[in-house]
Amino acid sequence: MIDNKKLLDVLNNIGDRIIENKMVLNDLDTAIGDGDHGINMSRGFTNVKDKLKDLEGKDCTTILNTVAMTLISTVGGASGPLYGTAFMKSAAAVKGMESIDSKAFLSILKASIDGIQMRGKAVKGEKTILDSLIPAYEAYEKSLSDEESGTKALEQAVIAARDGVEYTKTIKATKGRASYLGDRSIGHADPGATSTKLILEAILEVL
Amino acid sequence: MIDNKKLLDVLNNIGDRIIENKMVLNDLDTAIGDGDHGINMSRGFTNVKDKLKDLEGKDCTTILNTVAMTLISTVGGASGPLYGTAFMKSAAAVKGMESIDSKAFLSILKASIDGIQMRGKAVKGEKTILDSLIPAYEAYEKSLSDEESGTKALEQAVIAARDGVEYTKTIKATKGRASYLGDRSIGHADPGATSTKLILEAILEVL
Amino acid sequence: MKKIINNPENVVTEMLEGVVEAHPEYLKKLDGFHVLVRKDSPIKGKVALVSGGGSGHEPSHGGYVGTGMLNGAVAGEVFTSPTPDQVLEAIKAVDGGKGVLLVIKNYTGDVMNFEMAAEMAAMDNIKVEKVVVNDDVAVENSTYTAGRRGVAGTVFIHKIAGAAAEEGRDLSEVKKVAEKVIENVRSMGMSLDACIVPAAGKKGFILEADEVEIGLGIHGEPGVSKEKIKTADEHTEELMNKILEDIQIEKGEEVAVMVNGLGATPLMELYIVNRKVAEIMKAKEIKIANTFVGNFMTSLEMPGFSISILKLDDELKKLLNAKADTPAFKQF
Amino acid sequence: MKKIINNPENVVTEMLEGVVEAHPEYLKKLDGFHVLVRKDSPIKGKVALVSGGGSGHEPSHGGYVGTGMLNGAVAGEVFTSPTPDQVLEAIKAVDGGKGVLLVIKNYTGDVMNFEMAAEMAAMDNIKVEKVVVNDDVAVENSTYTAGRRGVAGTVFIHKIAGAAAEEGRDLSEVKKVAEKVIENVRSMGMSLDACIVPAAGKKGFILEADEVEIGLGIHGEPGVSKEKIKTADEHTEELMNKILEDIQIEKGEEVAVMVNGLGATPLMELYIVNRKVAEIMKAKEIKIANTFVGNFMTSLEMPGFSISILKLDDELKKLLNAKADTPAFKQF
Ligand SMILES: Nc1ncnc2c1ncn2[C@@H]1O[C@H](COP(=O)(O)OP(=O)(O)O)[C@@H](O)[C@H]1O
Ligand SMILES: Nc1ncnc2c1ncn2[C@@H]1O[C@H](COP(=O)(O)OP(=O)(O)O)[C@@H](O)[C@H]1O
Ligand SMILES: [Mg+2]
Ligand SMILES: [Mg+2]
Ligand SMILES: [Mg+2]
Ligand SMILES: [Mg+2]
Repeated sequence: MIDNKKLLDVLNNIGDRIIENKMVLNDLDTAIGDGDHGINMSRGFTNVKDKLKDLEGKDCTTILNTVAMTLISTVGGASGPLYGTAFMKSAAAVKGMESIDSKAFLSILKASIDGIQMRGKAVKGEKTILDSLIPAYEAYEKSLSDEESGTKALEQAVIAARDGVEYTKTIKATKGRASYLGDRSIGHADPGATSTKLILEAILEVL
Repeated sequence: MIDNKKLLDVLNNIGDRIIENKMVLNDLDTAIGDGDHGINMSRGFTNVKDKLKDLEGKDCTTILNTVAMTLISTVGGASGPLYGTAFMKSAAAVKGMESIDSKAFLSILKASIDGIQMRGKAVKGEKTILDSLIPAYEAYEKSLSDEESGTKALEQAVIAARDGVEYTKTIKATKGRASYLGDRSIGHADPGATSTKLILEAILEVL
Repeated sequence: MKKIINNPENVVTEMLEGVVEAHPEYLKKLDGFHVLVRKDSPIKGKVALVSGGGSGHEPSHGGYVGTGMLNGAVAGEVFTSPTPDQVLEAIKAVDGGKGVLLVIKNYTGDVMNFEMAAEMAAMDNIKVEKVVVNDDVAVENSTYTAGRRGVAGTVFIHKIAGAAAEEGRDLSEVKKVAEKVIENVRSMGMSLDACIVPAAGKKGFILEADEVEIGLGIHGEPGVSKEKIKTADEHTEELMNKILEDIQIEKGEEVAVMVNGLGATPLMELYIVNRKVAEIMKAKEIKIANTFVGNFMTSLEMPGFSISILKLDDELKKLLNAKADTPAFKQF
Repeated sequence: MKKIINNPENVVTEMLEGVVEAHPEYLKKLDGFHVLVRKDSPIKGKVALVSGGGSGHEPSHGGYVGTGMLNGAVAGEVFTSPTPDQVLEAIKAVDGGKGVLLVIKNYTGDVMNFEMAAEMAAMDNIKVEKVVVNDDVAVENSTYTAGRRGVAGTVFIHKIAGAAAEEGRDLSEVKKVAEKVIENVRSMGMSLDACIVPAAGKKGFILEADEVEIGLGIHGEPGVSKEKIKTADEHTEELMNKILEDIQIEKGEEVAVMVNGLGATPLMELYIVNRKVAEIMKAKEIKIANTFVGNFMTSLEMPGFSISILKLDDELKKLLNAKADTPAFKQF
């Protein structure tokens, strides 16, 4: 159960993990993109962490909307609109809720996927964010339907996201900048799939 | 005694030595100039060698004038006008002569110095062509006045030119491009003084 | 990393300040935004053009803000698409009531950010249309890629659509002419080495001493293949072949040529390339009506070049030759 | 050495061919010579300007051949002064009866070769005058050097003396105004690395990863000192101090600024430098009337820049702002 106070902790931790992994994400993007995913994401989350300070006591939707707007207005690149839209749809998904339970978290994952697909028009297997996010969602859903706890479900989601990142190494990019490399993109993990995995790991850490 | 036939041999040999030493001269100019003295001189003497083919049977003045014009129109840089003028004045110095004896050669050396000073306004000790040419002239003159042979005199001139090149290592350039380096020019031999030494050595070789 | 900068994080802000100091007669910066607009913005009764993208492509795009080209240019971080709020601000500042055309280079990030801005502007009741430039023939335009990229040919869109807007044409007509340019322009580039994004601090790819990168974009990313270095003529021929395979140009037709430096290429080398381009076109009996040689769309200090060929008709010719007065593109 | 060239021996010839293909509306090449002249040469009844020097400084000097600037440009081998016969040919081709002004950059070789050409032209009864530009404050103007070098400030002489000639002034008047510019312009440059002359195949000097070369000329030769790299602001301040020590400019006076790239410097960095130049001038209450940022006088692919400051009076201002239309310098 994540209340609005805990949500701030979660988001702060996401920010820390992204900022810590700036060079990791950048190096991944250097291999198959233009080497700025780490810079973009850590610029965005540095701004997010700054904004979080003023959000104590606000409701979850307001908090998530603020994160969305901050990412949209500070990340840029492909990842900015994608993560921004994901957070915006997530905010809508928990509208009116006092706190986020595992069912609400499932709808956040679903809303994020929908938002990212609406903007980016990608499907699974194109070497994008979706290749860790969709498996994570599926694992989370399965775990919940197996009546496992929210924490257990998130653990499964993280494992699926990690596998998803591994899977991106084996496929050719057909969306985003890496698609220009053709077969040369094979053998490298996707930066966006990796940042999604980091975000899920960061959530699990705080729960 | 250099007749017009021998003069062609001398000039051909000068050309060969300069072209052979292209990189040597270039490296010297890289250290204290703009790294083109070897390129410039060998471009010039490649053209000179080409022109020499059509000069068989011509008189010494015509030959030397052709060399002068060829150097002026193909070397460029500082060395082109300087060597060009030197050869032009040399041509005038032997005007009407069937062949060049040691006295005529002395006047060639003197005329070269005058021509170079007229154009370049340098004096001895400024780290230029003159720092091997003037000592060479002085040694040649002394040797002749000691009644030594022309060949012996030229040997003395070559030795003096070599010493002159060594001397240029110890002084600061105050003329030409190397002067911009100030004290940083000390420790390096002057490219122009070196090419003059090569020319004198090449003459000696054929005599 | 050796660069003439202060803090890598401030390069874009400081650059824009330097641009405004240099060209106050042409443009101004919107306070608090990385947006340059024509000094006389908004211009009533004229369609406005807005372009932009990551920084590092200078003089693109701020250098083309002025009479007959762009009304606004949005500068993202280095090689990173600008955010929608910045684009929106540019749209709002230049709209003179006849609407705004967004000239977007086809990169996932650029397209998404500009689209979001267009959606926001529509909510503010501003008429916005967009065109997406995809001139790079190095990339296959297939379902297996995000589509062909937009590269140096974009400058022709700025010039020609800008001239159409200057003539007073409507938004839909300006859009139509922009699309015509996009249909008729093809580009391809190559490079001898990578460049260094200040915030990243290292090269985007590594080449051996005898290798070149072929078909690369303008964001410092690697190209479609590595090759051994050849002569300027051979490389030029290779790029020209790719371009001319992709677009049908008949004997007697006219084109405009752009030989574009990527940032660290001596003009001498660009002219050597242009010599070969002219030779190839002469052999094919294609007439070169205009030639542009220089740094128009760069990738920081990348040593390389691209060739763009624009097939002309009477309308495009007239608009290409129209007057333009901007910091980086002037034409009488 | 990685370069986009064919044979290193042909770079100048091939470049000039590429220039002529690109800009036939401005210039033509004299057959058999490395000389570019205005297409409409000779222009009767006007003083003509001829400049030139080694190649590798593009767009100098051929890029400035056109209305309001040069009538002829002579291109030597890379970084090597052109020979007198080439300069003579340029003089003969552009003389329209009112005489020719030679704009020479102060380098021993340039001065000697242009002087010889002037002597030859005088024998042909052509009125020739010459000015020698020496704007580089890095070099001491003492009896211990060949005198200060001519660098990027030369472009201001082309522009202003060119405008004076275009106005129809006499040779002596055009010379006088050129000398006034020379008196009032000062420059200094620095670089992060050396460049490679194609025929030499290696760098002119070697710098450590954290070293820069200060006060260097434009021929790839080393500068007056090596230093540890600092911020753009610090280096700019250093160069500006040297310049402003050398020329007295009072509060309220006006200047033109040129931030010149040496060939491989991203425009981004030049604008960052310009930002600081503007800040320094603002603090001194010196008004910047015109700013030029870009590659005007390069050294092949050298990554560095120079700053030139020209003190203006009413006459110079008017002439600087006069119309110019050349491949590399256009002004309405
Ligand atoms: N259409 C898309 N849908 C989903 N994710 C995408 C799409 N295009 C790109 N991405 C993701 O964006 C990541 C790159 O982000 P980033 O480097 O910040 O932007 P840019 O590519 O503009 O430099 C990729 O690794 C990929 O995961
Ligand atoms: N004023 C001068 N008088 C005599 N010799 C000079 C003078 N200036 C330069 N030199 C000679 O010219 C040489 C350089 O020639 P070169 O490299 O061909 O020309 P540049 O300096 O124009 O590149 C110097 O090493 C020096 O010996
Ligand atoms: Mg990226
Ligand atoms: Mg030299
Ligand atoms: Mg990017
Ligand atoms: Mg030289």
